Amino acid sequence: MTLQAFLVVAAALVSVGLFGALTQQSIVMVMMGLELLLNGVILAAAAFWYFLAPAGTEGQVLIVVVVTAMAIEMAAGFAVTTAIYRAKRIDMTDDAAELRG
Amino acid sequence: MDLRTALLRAAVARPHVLVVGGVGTDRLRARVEQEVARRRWPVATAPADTDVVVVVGRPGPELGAVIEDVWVGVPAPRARVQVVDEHEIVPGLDETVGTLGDLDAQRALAGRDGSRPTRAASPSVDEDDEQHEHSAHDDHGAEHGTEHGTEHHHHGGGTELPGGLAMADLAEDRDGLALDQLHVPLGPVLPEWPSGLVVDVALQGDVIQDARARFLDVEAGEAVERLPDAARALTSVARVLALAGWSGPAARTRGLRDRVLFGEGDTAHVADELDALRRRVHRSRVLPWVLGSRKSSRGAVLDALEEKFSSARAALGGGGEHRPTTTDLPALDARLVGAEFAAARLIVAAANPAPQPALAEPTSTEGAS
Amino acid sequence: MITIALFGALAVTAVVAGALVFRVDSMARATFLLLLSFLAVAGLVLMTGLHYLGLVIVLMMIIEMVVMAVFMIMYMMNPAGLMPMSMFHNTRGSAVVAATTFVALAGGALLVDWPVRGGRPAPDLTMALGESLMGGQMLTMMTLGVTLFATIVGTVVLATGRGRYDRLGDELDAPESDDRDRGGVGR
Amino acid sequence: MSTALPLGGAALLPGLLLAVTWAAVAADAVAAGRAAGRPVSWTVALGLPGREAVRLLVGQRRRTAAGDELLRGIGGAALLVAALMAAAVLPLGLRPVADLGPGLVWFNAMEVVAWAAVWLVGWGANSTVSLIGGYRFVAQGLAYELPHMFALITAAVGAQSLRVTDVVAAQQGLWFIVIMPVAFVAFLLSAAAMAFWGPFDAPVGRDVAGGAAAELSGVDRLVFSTGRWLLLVASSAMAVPLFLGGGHGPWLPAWAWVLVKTLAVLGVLIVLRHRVPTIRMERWTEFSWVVLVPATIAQALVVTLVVLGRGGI
Repeated sequence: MTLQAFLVVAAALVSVGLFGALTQQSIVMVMMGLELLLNGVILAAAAFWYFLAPAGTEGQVLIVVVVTAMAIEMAAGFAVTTAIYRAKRIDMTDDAAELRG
Repeated sequence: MDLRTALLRAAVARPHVLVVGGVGTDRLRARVEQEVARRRWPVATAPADTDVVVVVGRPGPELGAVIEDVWVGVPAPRARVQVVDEHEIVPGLDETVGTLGDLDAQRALAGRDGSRPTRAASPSVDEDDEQHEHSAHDDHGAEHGTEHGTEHHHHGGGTELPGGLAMADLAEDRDGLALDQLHVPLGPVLPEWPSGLVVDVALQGDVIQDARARFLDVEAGEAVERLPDAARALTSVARVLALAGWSGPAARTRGLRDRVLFGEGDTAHVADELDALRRRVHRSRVLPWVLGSRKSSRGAVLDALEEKFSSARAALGGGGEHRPTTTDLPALDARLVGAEFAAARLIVAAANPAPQPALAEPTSTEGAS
Repeated sequence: MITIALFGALAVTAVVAGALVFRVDSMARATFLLLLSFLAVAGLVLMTGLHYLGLVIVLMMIIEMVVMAVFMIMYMMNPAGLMPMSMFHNTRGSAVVAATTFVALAGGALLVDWPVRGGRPAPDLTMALGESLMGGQMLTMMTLGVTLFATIVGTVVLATGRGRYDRLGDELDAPESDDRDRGGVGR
Repeated sequence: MSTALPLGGAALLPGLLLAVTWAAVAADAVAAGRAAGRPVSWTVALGLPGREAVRLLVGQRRRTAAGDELLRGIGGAALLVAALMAAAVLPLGLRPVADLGPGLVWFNAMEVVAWAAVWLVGWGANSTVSLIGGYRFVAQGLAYELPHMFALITAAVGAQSLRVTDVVAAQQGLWFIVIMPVAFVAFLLSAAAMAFWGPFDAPVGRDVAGGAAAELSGVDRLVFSTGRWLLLVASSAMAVPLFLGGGHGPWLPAWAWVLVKTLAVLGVLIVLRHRVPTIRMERWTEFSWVVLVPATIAQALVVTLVVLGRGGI
């Protein structure tokens, strides 16, 4: 177990999540990609805490923040999806193109 | 006796029983249920939970098809018996124990793999979907249908899946979201369900969006034997209580029903017990909470329960003017639309629809099919 | 040795399950593969000694993914995965972006000369986290709390089609709400 | 630091849980017979769990058309495994199999597995009624989880520790049920709800023909219902270390007190089931959010003030 090993795994999770978030058409699937991305961030935070600064609590606090962010992201995402779907019966990102402004 | 046989015998000594009967078999069915309860055999909740299928009476072609369908879904070891007369009940049930414990007979009976051709515990009877096309859905399909070269969102109306299953349609739900809608028949093989009734429903989640009730194997206006009023009312009460998850009082009600129906025990005693049961239902605080408050307009099921108690009491006393209303199937349909699944089950049990009584003048409100 | 094997197994599970999320046809399977990826990461977090946080991740992610499954199936075209499907767009560009990101991040992780480990973990990590959140990091905690509350209110407003004025009338004085199924307490 | 049982305890735990489960199934059969007015004798009832288990073991396994067998299998197994793992932090006597630091969080995390498990079983069968059952459990979970968490938190606050043995140790003088009755009631209700038991059995209700379990037969059904029973036993056994003083008590050894108290809690839940009709989701959800959540928060606040007043932390 080394910091490098943890970080490579975290990097893999972030890239897979990014790939998913960029390619998926469905809003719900995009959110899954984002969740996976944040999953990598959690792992990296735990690794940084453990291997670099175990005396402090910043790494732990960061994990708490990220986990909360995931919950918020999901709740907000589904609320927006529901609102768009109610208004337009759309759940695909390409269809919601006017949101580009 | 080798070990496998011994194990099998031990396993099937207390089989779970599924009683299936068509319209007009209620009296015989009550006898079967009474005998099953006397043996302390549990009543199965679904075909998958069943060991013994008891067919009551002579099912017509439609119900016969359903029973075959159910039978495919019953896991081995299993047995099936048909009862057309009260005297056949005891030997029939005894015989099933023998069949269940007979290794060779079970090998012969076992289906190839036990897979079922249809979905749902309530077997599909026939699929007639022509009514259920949704214009909203069609518009949607025209707008977005093929933009991405993928089958966009919601499945063309008649899309068939591998396995011959019908896919869900799209329709507005009660919160204004367009969501999947399933067309499934409810009944006739469901716990606490009126004999021979089928309600074809469109389900969205567990909310019923469209309902069409009909009786299997009944011609319009055909006369059908039905239970005496008191027994009929008590059957309905027992079903409502059982569906409300109050199995103890439900079983007691059923016991009372049997005594009323078969004239066991003296009437005064039965009436006392009925009053005690009624008081108990009255005293419960949770039941009105579950079924809907007494004052509220949504307390229809509770009111129906109250009315059934009254009519049973009146019929017992002998002097009741309580002419039970014949259930109007279209009215039942209307009440089911918009109801959540649990509520719908209670509504059906409280309405307890049956075809016209044999003595009534024939009208044509029967079976929509 | 066992530690390394465990690490390897969890790491591979996390990444492979994460990648499979976008390859399977069934929404239910996709959601629960994502959950598997989270659980593997939770296992890795547990390996670093953060027992409380690891378990909190398990707890939260199971709840979150079950709720997610409900929404997935509500909104997706192919919930049960009974028909093969493909729902990608812009695959090539995304692959390039993702690969570049991976190379940059992993390369950075391997090339950077990380500082040496400073200090030792507190004897009771949970207590340390709690004291930090209720002490020095109080502002973080309060911000999170307010944000969560705002999210609850905001999401309900966004998602619901009927507000209380629809249910209880303009003066909110209807004796009975206009709901088909009433709740267990109010009108 | 380590107050865990030796490894033998881990082997003992499933056996102990199954024995208690056996007794509970028998007691339930007796109670059901009494409620229905058709008494079942204890001798018959004690044979019932074995009989049913054998019946399901020899029974054929069925598949439904186009079901997701993999997910269904995972769901059933997860329920069983989660119940056993949740029980690992239960002190048998005064020492649990695994004395984890955040033991309460562990227990809660394992219980939440039931959400996924029941939903998966309901989904995997590809049947309308069983899917309705699965969704009902999710709705129920969303309703019971927060009061449940607050009840756990209240006990943890009272003991100033998430470790279950610390919670037991803190009750040497006074049982927590005395200073946190609301939390105890909330815990008991949520314990019943998470095992979809008693008035909360809508996910496997009769109206949906057995709900999530409607399409299960043979071994599948055995695994599912054993998992459900173990979950019920584990969560009612957890009420003992959290609120009822764990192994503390006069005359009897600690393990005997734990057993007696666990059986008493189970008895209460069994009686509750046969006295009260099933509470429907829409009723319970609103009650839970509008009444139970504020009540348990207030309870946690009161306990916190008491702890602070005594000079804790």
